[in-house]
Amino acid sequence: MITIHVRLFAAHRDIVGRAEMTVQQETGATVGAVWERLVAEYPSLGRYTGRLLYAVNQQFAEPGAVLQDGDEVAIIPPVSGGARRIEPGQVCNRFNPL
Amino acid sequence: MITIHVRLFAAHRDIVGRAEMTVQQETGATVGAVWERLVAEYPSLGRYTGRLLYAVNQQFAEPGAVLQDGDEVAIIPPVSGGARRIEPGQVCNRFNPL
Amino acid sequence: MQPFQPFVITAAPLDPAPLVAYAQTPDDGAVVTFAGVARNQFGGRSTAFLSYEAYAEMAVPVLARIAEEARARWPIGRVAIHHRIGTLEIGETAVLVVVAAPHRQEAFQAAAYIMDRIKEIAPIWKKEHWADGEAEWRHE
Amino acid sequence: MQPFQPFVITAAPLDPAPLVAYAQTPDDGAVVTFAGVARNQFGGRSTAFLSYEAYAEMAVPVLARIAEEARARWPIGRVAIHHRIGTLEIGETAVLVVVAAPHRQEAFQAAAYIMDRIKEIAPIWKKEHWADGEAEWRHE
Repeated sequence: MITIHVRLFAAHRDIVGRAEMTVQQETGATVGAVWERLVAEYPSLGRYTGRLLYAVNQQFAEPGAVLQDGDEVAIIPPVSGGARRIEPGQVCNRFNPL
Repeated sequence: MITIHVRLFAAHRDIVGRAEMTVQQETGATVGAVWERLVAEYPSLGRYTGRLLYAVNQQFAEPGAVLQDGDEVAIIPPVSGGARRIEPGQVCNRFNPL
Repeated sequence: MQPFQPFVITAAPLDPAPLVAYAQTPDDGAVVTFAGVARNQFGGRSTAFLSYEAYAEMAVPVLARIAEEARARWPIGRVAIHHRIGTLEIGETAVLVVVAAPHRQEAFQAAAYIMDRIKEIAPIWKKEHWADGEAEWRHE
Repeated sequence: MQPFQPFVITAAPLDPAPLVAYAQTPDDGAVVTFAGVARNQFGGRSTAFLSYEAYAEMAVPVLARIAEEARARWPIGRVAIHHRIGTLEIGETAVLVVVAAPHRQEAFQAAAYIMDRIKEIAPIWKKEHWADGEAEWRHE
């Protein structure tokens, strides 16, 4: 088992009632598994599935990223928004390489 | 005959050596005729032909505009420039109607 | 005195002057300053005030990364981005983006791009507190 | 005190703060400020300083007209444009354009458009004084 520190923000924190929590996961657990566990416990988080970004130790991470003992996982709900207009030909992938 | 007040700016003023002048023109003379007369007198103005804007009494005017006695004609050399990029589909007519 | 920090998350009111002073160098012919401010309504519904929250340990490096993305795309100079958190009254500035560049087209494009990217990936959230007393996170 | 003038040709140094204070209203979520500044070189040739001259009686109404063109094209709020004339040292601001709008995309587009139009039709001319002692009007 590994110990994972979870950070929650904005509406997620309101739903869960906590900004931080520590969870035990199976060795080899992924970021996505942490999210699934949260949704199982707090079903009203479910509507955010597919609209999230994740970070491990303050770096963006894919849901399939494998966690290490002691990692900090941040669940990043859709950010503050504002009408965004996608221009023709505009690059709109979320993770542009530098 | 009509009396026209001519205003000159920037390089034109340097060429002519004066910022203002008063000229007599035939009744019915156009803005373009004032310019042609200036070029005849100061041939080094000629390279600006076709790259100018004109104003009569502080309003933009076409070269064919007919002058009235006492009008102020301003010869407006190409303005201060800076690299301009025309985007596809961009409106770039110089006299946009409001 | 602490040196100027180009990428900041702060609860203090924002002032563009030090960002412009930092960003502009003698090579620059253009400085674009974008201020995102708390407005009085959204979608016709009146807003009383806004509050912003950030994952600050991550948001600061994300702002720096977004500036680097812009610098990799356009020939621009220095960039500064300050984002406020906490409670904002109507008219107060939530975010300042300053881009200096030799030429204006690139400064405009980079500033607009940086704002788009902040809205996409910076871990900063806005809560709208409506005039009728309700409140909601704007990612709802 | 004289009321704030949104469209000005002046020999005095420019400060963006009063333009922003004028332009921003509670309806606005975005304020874009463009500063065109004297840079140290053009095309690789060193610049010592710049001088600007205007046909001021006409330039002020032309700036107002350009702002109206932008307001006819995009849903924006107030616009202020101040242009300096006379001698400018490197780093000094030649022109300030401030556009406030409910949303940022329109504020950026309108500010860029206004600068393009100023360069096209505003009767204001720039003379480059090169470091080698020569000088030339930039429309040469």
